[in-house]
Amino acid sequence: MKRLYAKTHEWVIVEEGKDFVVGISDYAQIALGDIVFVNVPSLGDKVTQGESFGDVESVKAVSDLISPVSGKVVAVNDALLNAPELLNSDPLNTWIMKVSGSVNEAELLDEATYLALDKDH
Amino acid sequence: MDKKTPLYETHTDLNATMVPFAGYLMPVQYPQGILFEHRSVREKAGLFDVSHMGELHLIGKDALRNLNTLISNDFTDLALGKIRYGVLVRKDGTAVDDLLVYHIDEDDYWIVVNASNTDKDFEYFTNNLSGGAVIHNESDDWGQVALQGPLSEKILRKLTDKIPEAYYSFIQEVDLSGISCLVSRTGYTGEDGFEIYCASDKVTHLWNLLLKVGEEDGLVPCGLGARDTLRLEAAMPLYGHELNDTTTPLEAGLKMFTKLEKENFIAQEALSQPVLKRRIGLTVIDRGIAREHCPILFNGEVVGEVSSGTMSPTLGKAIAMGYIKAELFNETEFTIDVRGRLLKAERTKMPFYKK
Amino acid sequence: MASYLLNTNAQEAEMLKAIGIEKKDLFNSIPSKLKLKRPIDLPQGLTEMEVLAKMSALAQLNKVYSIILRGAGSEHHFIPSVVKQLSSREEFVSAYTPYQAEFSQGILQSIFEYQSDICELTGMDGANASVYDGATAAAEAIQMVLERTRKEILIADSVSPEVIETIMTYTSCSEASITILKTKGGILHEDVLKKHLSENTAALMIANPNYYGCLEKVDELSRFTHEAGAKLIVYANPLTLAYLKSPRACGADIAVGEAQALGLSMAFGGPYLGYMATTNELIRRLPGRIVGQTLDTEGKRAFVLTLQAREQHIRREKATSSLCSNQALCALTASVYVAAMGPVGLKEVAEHGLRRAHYFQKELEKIGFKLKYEVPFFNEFVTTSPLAAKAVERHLSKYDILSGLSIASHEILWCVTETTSKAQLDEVISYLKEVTQ
Amino acid sequence: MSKLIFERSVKNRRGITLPEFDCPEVVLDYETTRASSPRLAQVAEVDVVRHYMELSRFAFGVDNGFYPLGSCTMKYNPKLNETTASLEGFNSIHPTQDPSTVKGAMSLLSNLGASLCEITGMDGFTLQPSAGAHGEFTGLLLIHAYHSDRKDLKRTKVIVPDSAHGTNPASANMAGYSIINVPSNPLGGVDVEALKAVLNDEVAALMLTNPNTLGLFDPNIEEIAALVHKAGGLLYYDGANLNAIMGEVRPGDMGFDVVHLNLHKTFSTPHGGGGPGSGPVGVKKHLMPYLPKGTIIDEHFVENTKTIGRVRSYYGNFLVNVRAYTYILSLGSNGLKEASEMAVLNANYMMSQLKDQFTVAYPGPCMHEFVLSLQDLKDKTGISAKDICKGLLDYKVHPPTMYFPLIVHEALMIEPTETESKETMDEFIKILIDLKEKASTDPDYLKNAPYTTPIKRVDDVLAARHPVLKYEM
Repeated sequence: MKRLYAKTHEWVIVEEGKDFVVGISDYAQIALGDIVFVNVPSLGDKVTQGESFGDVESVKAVSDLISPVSGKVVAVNDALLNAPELLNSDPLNTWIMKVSGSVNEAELLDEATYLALDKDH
Repeated sequence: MDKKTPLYETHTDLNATMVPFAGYLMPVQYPQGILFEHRSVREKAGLFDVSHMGELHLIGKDALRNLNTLISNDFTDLALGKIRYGVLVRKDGTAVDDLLVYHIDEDDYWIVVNASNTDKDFEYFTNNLSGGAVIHNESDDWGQVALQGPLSEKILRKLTDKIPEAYYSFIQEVDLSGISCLVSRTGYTGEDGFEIYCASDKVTHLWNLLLKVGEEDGLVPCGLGARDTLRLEAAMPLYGHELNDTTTPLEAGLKMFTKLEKENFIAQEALSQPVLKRRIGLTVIDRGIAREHCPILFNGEVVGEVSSGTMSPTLGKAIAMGYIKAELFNETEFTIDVRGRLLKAERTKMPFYKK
Repeated sequence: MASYLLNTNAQEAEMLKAIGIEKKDLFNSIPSKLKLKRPIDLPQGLTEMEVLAKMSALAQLNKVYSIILRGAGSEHHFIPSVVKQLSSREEFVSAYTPYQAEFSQGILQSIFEYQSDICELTGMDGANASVYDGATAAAEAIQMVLERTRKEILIADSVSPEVIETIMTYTSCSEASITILKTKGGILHEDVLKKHLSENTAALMIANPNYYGCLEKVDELSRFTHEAGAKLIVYANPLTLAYLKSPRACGADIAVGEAQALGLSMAFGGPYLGYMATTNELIRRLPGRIVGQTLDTEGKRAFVLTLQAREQHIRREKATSSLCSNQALCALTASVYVAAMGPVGLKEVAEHGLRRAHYFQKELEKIGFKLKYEVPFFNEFVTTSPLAAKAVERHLSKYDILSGLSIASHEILWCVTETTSKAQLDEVISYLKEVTQ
Repeated sequence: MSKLIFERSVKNRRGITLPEFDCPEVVLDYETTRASSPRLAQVAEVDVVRHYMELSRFAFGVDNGFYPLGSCTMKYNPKLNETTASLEGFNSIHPTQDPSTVKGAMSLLSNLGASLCEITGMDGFTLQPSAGAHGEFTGLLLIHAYHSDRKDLKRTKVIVPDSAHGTNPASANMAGYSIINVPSNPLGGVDVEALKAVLNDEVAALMLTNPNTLGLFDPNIEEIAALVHKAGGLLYYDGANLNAIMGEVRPGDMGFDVVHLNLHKTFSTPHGGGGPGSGPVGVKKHLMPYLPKGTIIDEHFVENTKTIGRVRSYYGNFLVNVRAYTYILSLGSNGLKEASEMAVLNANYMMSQLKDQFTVAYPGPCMHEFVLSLQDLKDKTGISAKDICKGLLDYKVHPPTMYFPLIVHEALMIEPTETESKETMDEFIKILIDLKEKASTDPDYLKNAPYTTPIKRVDDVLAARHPVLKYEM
């Protein structure tokens, strides 16, 4: 199991034989501030790596969520509908969707590289 | 007490001579005189205040049927935007008035009548309309000016392109410098020209506007005097003279405007009878002017009387219209008794003047 | 000339000195080549007396009818004195959009109450603080229902032409495609709807009562629309909703419409009040200002502009609507009206219209104005006319009556409200007899 | 805070009484009618009056005090405007009345349009758009129609400076355009080199506010106009800041093809707590054939076969337009120019008194407004622009616009308008300086401000996370 990051601040857990698990980084939640709403995809939606799969809304901004993987949405985290603040309080343990499909890992960063990048922000 | 048109002050400011006419104080002439005004209309253009005319509005699903019942002409094929002349008649065929009918819209007609008869006409319509039709008197709402003469169109074109092309047609809501007008290609002078209607409170503005844009073309204000000589040359009947409560349209020679074949015509029977008198035109040969009520003699016997007469400015002769016994309609030589003087007069084909 | 300036010449001089500039140099940053080198070609200013005289003269050039039998999107209703008095309070009139919540609780609460009124009448979960009018509300609603794979909007042709035209303009440069569905006998039929519904359909929009006053079979249309996975937008006059089943109860996902009937004068078409309300599912797609209830730092109930992240000042080009100014004072007026009328009064206003419209229709029928659509209607209805509709209009005008709207050469769309009594309707009938019998 | 009107409700209490029913009952299908009455407030007229009087005490308008809200032009709203807008001849006319029966309204709207043409140097106006953003959308549709009509279909982009009002890009998006943001130069004006770099045959228009959102007149406007026109694009003028330049310079003379105005700013119509406004759109001759259906010019409805269609019902916010026309008649040619002069003088005066105390985003003469940056203050004391604004509330003045334009950090945008006196401005200046001192001496005091308002700072996050948008009846 490994956690990879997109430059657009989403993470994905890649584990052999399992669905991809997608969320947003700690940096993203800090930048957004208090998250008030997460617009999640529907079960069965097709997502494409590098394209928007939903958005996340804070008091002061709405940001697109960019999918780090391609495939079909097999699960969404319904808890976020009523408790979007979970993304603020525990971003790395709060997943948004699970996807069955493929990933082009060359487009993503490993944790160390991403966190190093984070420092430059 | 005589009424005033909205233009009364304007006329007095122009130093017009004001006289009572049809219940209104109207300008008979402006300082340059009737002859000047008359010639201006024949050669260039003249402007008349005719705000005193009556405007009636006939509406109803049976409006057309009522028109055909009460008015001598047949309006069945009167298209929208067109105008038709007719005589409002009683059952016995006598004329209540002569008038113009405007086809404003479906089931909706506008009738322009003589000032002196407005109330009489309104009452006559009200009492005689049948089925779904009603008449509204809009006379106080409207002002009217008549722009007459060969240069009329040129003058009007300076203000609008919406000019009714055909004689006896009209266009509604023509904007003349912000004044909404109904422009009608009609007149009472025997010349091309327009009668322009607008809200009565706008007519002063309209009058001044037209005089201003027409000035360079020789447009001048004209009074009732010139209006009378002009219409006489054109042999147009004037109610109270050629027409009255005892005259029928056929006697007045208005056969063209009297359709007996139509259904439900109130005077169909009366007007099918032979007529007893006829209107004729006369040119006075001896020096002198025949006036209204002068007896007309044939072979020394009084056979009728003059209804209107004047010295024709255009022809330079005294002309007259009058009624004679019908059986003398084909005679050519008559005598007119002008306050004891017997003047020779010659039967003349009407109109006396044609443009 | 009127002037609303305060500074005296002496103060002006002091200020210029403080700045260190001469008055003529105030506009030096404008290239002199561009400057207007003559006075604006308008008349000199007038005094208050002169302006009032001029404006009164203009107002008098407009004909005010004593009986108004025309609606078609703008209705004549009685407006209680209390409505005008309260809605012209300067604190409301001269305030800006309530960005500073602590300073604007009065405005915010009035909008919250308005939203609550609209939600109660429409049965919805949330409403916005208003948009320009019913037509723009309908056009904005289209944006709310577009999905990636669903871009087609079906609209019944019984929706007001002004509304449809506005939608066409709004969507002319967007990805939505509009299909107008033909109605039969005054209402939309399910077979027509079914023929057009597809997996690309985003929504069906109907009006109820519709432009012709007819009541659509909303429940049925709703069922088929939802079965196809599309949304239902219902355009409704909120006044009728005091009597009729709410759009939500009929299955609508979005209710929009013109709320002018709630205490606003006809005013030659504006300002009016477009309302928009929807279910929780779509609430975050609702455009424009929205007031929400929250708490202040001491735990007291407070109201605040919320869900602003969707709005243009934050999302800029990603916003789906650029709504900024709305019709807040009109919304306040409507909520004063609703409060003054109360649920019973509101229902009575609606019922007066309903009863009198039906009475009038029956009387009209007797003199040859035949009901065009044989379906239930509310306070508006279409009749044929035995004479040209325009001629009817000109005739009634003579008696100071504004006739129904002529929607075809021999068709009239009538509207009856609580402002016209039975006795007055009888009078109208007697005038109509003049031109029909 | 006040009770909600619903909390004042007492079962079976009634307000307005209506006449008895005089026509027979009508029974509609059970399926179509309400099962029960709506659960609205049941209150008496007195309840309604007291309720709204209380709400009015918790509202603050320009009639209550100083309102230097930048970019919003909160000038005094003359009472005469309210009198004329309440004339029966304007209120009781139906929008579909025959034009011959509403000549006063037709004439008023035509004259207003003509006056706006003269003030802005444009050729024709539509008064249909009901707000600034509505005007922008209309203007962009006009631009779209113009290019389409010329079969110039490649133009899919609109250039918007990063200092622009948010409505600009949002309206352009609604009109189907993609947006190119161009950076501002240090003066908040258009960076001409950056503009050149993005101009090409795909650009439909450039949207500009001039004076810009920093309150500065863009001296390069002629060059900018020439560049955009040369590239085949059109120039759109956001008239939010017209109050600075009436009688001095006209958008039409600067080269703009389309303008929108905000009558609720420059022409003194009240804001009403958010509306109704009026956002008329003026165009040069070449765009007139596309003006919306429902536009009235020279007392007639324009009949354009190439019209973009209508952008709302009827002819716009008529009564707002009545107010604006009243204002134009009152001030006249000279008064409008004097208003702009005083607006600019007042702004420069305030800036001159504040520039040593705060960082001015751009020092030097401004137009009708100017922007302060409180970044330094925040760095030193932790007190933000928002804290200062909340502190102002306790002095019963409305705070300036904060956090706009986006290109200035911790921005406070101040627009005094012409209808304020030197005394009022001096007082405000003193308060602002006092608050600045307080930021150093007692920052916690400011962080908890305001103190005298009916409520304290509100929880925005709670409101947005769990929206409560209506009273639970």
